[in-house]
Amino acid sequence: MATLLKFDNISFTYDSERERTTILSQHDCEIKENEFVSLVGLSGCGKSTVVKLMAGLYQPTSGEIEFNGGANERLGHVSLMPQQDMLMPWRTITENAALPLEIQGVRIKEAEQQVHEYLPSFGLEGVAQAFPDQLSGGMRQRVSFLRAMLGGHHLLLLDEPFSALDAFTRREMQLWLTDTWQEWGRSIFLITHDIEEAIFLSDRIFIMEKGQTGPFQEIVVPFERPRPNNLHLTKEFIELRSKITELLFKKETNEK
Amino acid sequence: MATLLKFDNISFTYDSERERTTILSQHDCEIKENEFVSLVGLSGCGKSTVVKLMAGLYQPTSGEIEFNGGANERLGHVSLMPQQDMLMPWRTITENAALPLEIQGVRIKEAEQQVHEYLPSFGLEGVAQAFPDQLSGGMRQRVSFLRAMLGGHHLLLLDEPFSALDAFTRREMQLWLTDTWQEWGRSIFLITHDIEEAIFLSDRIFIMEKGQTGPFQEIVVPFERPRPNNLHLTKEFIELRSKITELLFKKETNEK
Amino acid sequence: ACGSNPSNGGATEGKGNGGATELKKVSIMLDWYPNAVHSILYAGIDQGYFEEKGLELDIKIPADTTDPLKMVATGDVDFAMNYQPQVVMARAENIPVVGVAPIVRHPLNWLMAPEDSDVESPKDLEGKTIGYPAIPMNEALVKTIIETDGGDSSKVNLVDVNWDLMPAITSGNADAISGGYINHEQVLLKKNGHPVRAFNPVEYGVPDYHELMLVTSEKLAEEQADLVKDFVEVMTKGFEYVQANADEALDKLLERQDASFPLEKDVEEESLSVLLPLMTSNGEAKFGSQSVESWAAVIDWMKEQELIEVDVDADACFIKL
Amino acid sequence: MKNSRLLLIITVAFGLAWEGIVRLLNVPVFILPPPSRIFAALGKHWELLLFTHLPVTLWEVILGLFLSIVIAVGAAMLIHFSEIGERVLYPIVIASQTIPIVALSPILIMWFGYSIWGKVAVTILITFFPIVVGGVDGLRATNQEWVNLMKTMGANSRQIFFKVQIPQALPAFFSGLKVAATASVIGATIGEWLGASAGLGFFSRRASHNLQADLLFATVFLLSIAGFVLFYTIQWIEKKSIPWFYEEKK
Amino acid sequence: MKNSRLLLIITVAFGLAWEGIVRLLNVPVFILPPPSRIFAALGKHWELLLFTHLPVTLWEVILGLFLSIVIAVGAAMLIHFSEIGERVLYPIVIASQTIPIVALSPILIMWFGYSIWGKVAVTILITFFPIVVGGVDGLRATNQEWVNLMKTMGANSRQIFFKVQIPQALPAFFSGLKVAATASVIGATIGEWLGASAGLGFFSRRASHNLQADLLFATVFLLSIAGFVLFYTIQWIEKKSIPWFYEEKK
Ligand SMILES: Nc1ncnc2c1ncn2[C@@H]1O[C@H](COP(=O)(O)OP(=O)(O)OP(=O)(O)O)[C@@H](O)[C@H]1O
Ligand SMILES: Nc1ncnc2c1ncn2[C@@H]1O[C@H](COP(=O)(O)OP(=O)(O)OP(=O)(O)O)[C@@H](O)[C@H]1O
Ligand SMILES: [Mg+2]
Ligand SMILES: [Mg+2]
Repeated sequence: MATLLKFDNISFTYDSERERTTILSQHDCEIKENEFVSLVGLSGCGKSTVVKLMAGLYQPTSGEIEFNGGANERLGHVSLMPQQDMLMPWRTITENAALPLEIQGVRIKEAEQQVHEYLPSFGLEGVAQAFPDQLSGGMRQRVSFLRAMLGGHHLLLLDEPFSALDAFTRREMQLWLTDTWQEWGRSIFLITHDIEEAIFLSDRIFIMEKGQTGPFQEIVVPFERPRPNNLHLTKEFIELRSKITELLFKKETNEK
Repeated sequence: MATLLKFDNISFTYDSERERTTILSQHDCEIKENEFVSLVGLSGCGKSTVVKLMAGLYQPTSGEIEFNGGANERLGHVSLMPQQDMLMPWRTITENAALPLEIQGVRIKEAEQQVHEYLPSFGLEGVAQAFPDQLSGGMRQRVSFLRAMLGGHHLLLLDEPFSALDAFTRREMQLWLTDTWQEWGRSIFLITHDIEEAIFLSDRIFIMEKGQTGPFQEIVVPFERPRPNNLHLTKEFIELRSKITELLFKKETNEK
Repeated sequence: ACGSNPSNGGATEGKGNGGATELKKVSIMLDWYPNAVHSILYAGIDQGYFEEKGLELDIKIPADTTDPLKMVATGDVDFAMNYQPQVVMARAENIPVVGVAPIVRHPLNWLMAPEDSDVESPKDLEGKTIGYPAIPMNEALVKTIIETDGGDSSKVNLVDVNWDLMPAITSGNADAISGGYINHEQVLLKKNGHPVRAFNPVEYGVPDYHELMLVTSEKLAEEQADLVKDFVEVMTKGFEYVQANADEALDKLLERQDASFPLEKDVEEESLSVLLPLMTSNGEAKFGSQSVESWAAVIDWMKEQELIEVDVDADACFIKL
Repeated sequence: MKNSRLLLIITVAFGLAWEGIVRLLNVPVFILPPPSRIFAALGKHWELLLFTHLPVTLWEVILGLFLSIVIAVGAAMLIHFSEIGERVLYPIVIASQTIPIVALSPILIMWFGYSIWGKVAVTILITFFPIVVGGVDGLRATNQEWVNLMKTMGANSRQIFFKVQIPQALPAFFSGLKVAATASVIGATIGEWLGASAGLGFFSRRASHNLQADLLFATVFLLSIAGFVLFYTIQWIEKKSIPWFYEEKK
Repeated sequence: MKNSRLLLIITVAFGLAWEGIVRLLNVPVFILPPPSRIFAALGKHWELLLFTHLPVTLWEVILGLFLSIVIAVGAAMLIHFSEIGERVLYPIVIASQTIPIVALSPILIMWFGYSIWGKVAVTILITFFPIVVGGVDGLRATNQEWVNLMKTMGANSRQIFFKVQIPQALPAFFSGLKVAATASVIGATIGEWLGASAGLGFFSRRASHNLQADLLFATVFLLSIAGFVLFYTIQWIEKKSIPWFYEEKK
């Protein structure tokens, strides 16, 4: 598969008055076309920063980011679902979700039509005309997720899309995402703190550490697709989960 | 143990222009002193609404809430950690966390001193003087958690306190919470979508359904404390988890 | 500069009963809103004197009393009504205006003090407060009057009260006012139960200046001498009409004004009766005539009072008709 | 319902207190007339005031306020979006607010003559500054996170402006607009001093000069009514346009 | 650094353009004097202007603005927190903005005489409204979720006010304050017309009556400088007090 996005010797440092926080140095990674990659790492290690770099919102302190074979413009070509839901309080749920379509020039009526088709799968049919502050935390997150999905770009960056969902709803959303991903043929880069979710969904898993130097530690997920519902009960799955957990935790322990 | 909080035949309905959403009807429940109770339920079923009722922010449409043996005033006597972190952008991390102490009249210097003592356990020592928008999602959540803990009231309401945390950090916070709870002797009411977390931490688990009528389905957790770290590998644990998962999922399936 | 601006309607006056001949528009900016003194202009319109000369008068109101001279100098209006010393002041500032004809030949701006106060004579104002509208001319008036009366003007406290001459004296915040007119403020104060004693500046060393005169620009005076002449003639006829038919002329003015602002008849009547005798000089000089001596006296006095710093040529200040 | 009754009661009480105090303290009528005198004057001249002068002033107010909004919004955008706007236009705008109208009157007359435009110009001069400040501060309030989100969606500046910046700028804009609307009344009034032959400003100035305080206050009464209507109209529009800002959470 | 140079360059360019246009179009000096004349006048009378009149006006401005803030903040709180305040006080406040100062001046003179308080009163009258509107709208902007959080912590209204409402009201308050600060200069100027014997307002009227447009504009120049300094001082304080509102996210 061809490379869709490539970090080439990237460094990134936050430079606030308070202090300098280095998130990445001399870092390489790549996402291929049609690939599903997850990123796990401890809270505060810099995962959200990585997706913002990927989305084109931040510029690396040094290094090159290649996208889509040299077409380096990423703003407008990569969909981002941010960690905070970022719904606009002056727009109804439908209007919030329809935003990327509106921006692409789809006529409002048609855009809202499209949104309405998806609302039932997201458990949001009753609240199409509600405003964000009338929704529960998990519902808001699903609206934000739908909005990102409707962006319709080749690369989809999801920053903890299901963190506010219960196991049941989360499962439904995961299945919907897998189906849609296979159907639409996009690349997905998912940040999650749920290792099972990462294994269940991804082709590859990146493990990030605080002050990441050099490339991510990488795990290739060996399970065939479609993956059965009871995959997490298999020995291979449990072993893989332990391995990743260990990698994550050991890093932390080593650091200390 | 004596009863700390009691819902007596409570109903609650949101009455917006758009529509009426009934969250509770003819509902009873109680939390005892020194007890750790968890509430699980599908996204959007009304968990956050329940804690807002408990906190005294909403008034039930009908029914009585008794608190602390008849002293029904709950505002100011119950600590709430809301689902959204609700940090104030004009306050530093220290100032945000010190807010409940400030309100109780503790002198600012002393309050900040107290906060600084806790920051290391929360992995926040480096950002004491940072502002909330310079923090990662999980760090913000931990600040919010610390703020609620410092409220120091007999009942602590935690609305998905660890949803943005990775497994490792989450584990650390859970352990810290258990220790603190046993040391301080408060009652804790925890909303979570992580069933393992609920089992690991709670004395009892409430299962809520959408449009809850009558009392919650209730599970008493049979494990002794202190609970070992590898509890989740025991057969009893796995069985209990399956049972709760089933209860949660079957409800959903029945409804459909 | 081109003649008059297109008017905003209301102020354009003309009999216009089917006159086929094109009337030439001519504009004038009054010193203030229409009142008794302007009845001579309205008489000119109502009696058709302007029309006889082929003129149509466009009357404009100033935003500030200094605007008329500026606007006439720029050519935005043809004529203005203003004060003789102000013309001198303007010329000292190189504003090319000239006096055409006096309308009120003597000062109206008298020093006033409440009748029931102990100010019997201007020198009694020593150590007291005088309100005035921040016009340096008034400072000079006060100074001359008090010093001529044997007082020490440096012991007088002058306060700029701009809009509020009358409240200054009725509220007791000022012991006297300078800048009030005997045909307006004095009349109104009396009517409202605060009669004042007024001191004529001419009796206290101030030259007998023309309070109100017709002014135009040097340019217009030079290029349209006929128009100027015609205008003065019409005004003279208007004056004569008003002199002979004071009641009627006043009624006409009030009637006109009723459409926009109801003037009080008794006030304007009294005002006119104060004005009329001052518009001629005891018969010795006819309406509208002026002399170089008058200008020279005013200029000398102003120079002495440091109202102007440069020499002003008295001969150039006015036009001889 | 209850509120409007309360308002009525208090207005009446206020009027009675005024009447009483003025009469008791013997405040001269030509300084502060009692309400009874004001209403008598209003009764006597209502036709003139309502049908001749009020429409003139109202028209100046409406035209002035409308143009003021257009100009102010343009200026606010220039100031917010361009360095030059902020460095050059803003100081000029500020300076314009420190010039007494008297100093400008000859210039305005030269430019606009005695047409309505001179009065409109003064109204604009007096009202546009609060809108500019409201607009600039409103635009400044933009939450950068939303702008970033819009950018990832490929939004151009126009879309970001209309879909994110405008909604967030509206509260501050409306604050400025309410101040401007109220000031527009006095703006037109002052504008009429430039030389008018009708309008409430013209009328009030003459009444004041002629010491007819009852007529003066009758005019002020009408001006106040106009000010109320404008203010509360804008506030109503505000509540309708930014409900999310007003909505009280339960 | 670069910016202030730009500003300087543009100011000079602006001055030159003005000078050029006035000279080219032969605009009469007594209508709009060119900068060279204005500065000449300033140079000639600077001692009088700077040491006699400027301090008088500045003192009125500062006193007026200070009291205005105090009164306006009080009024905004009353209006926001009490029904009566909103229903009764707000209309009165609005009405006060529609009254031409001419109508009030006799009353002010009656109360304050020719002391500084009359001028301060006019300054307050002209400046307090934008602050009130900014304050009221700012308080209205309170996010109820934070208030709720504070309540669960047992905060009393005073604590909620100071720790949540004030910080959120500050942006709107400062917008109003910036408008007020700029207006305060003209407020004091107008105030001096009530009765003064010193001050830039007094001086500007004299210059105007003496047909000395250059001196008049020299005064206006000083007034503008005062206006700038006030505006940018407030803006600076604003940036210092609400950095979270201005902080550009990276
Ligand atoms: N705007 C900013 N300015 C300065 N430092 C920042 C900023 N944003 C993030 N940081 C710092 O960068 C680090 C990584 O933040 P980031 O949000 O990328 O973490 P994360 O991996 O997404 O964490 P989480 O899982 O908790 O969301 C943190 O230490 C944080 O304090
Ligand atoms: N302010 C409100 N006005 C109207 N309806 C509301 C309001 N807040 C919540 N609701 C509705 O009440 C229901 C329950 O909301 P709540 O936030 O209590 O759910 P929750 O169980 O906390 O969900 P989650 O796990 O997603 O946070 C939802 O259907 C939501 O749409
Ligand atoms: Mg993150
Ligand atoms: Mg919730």
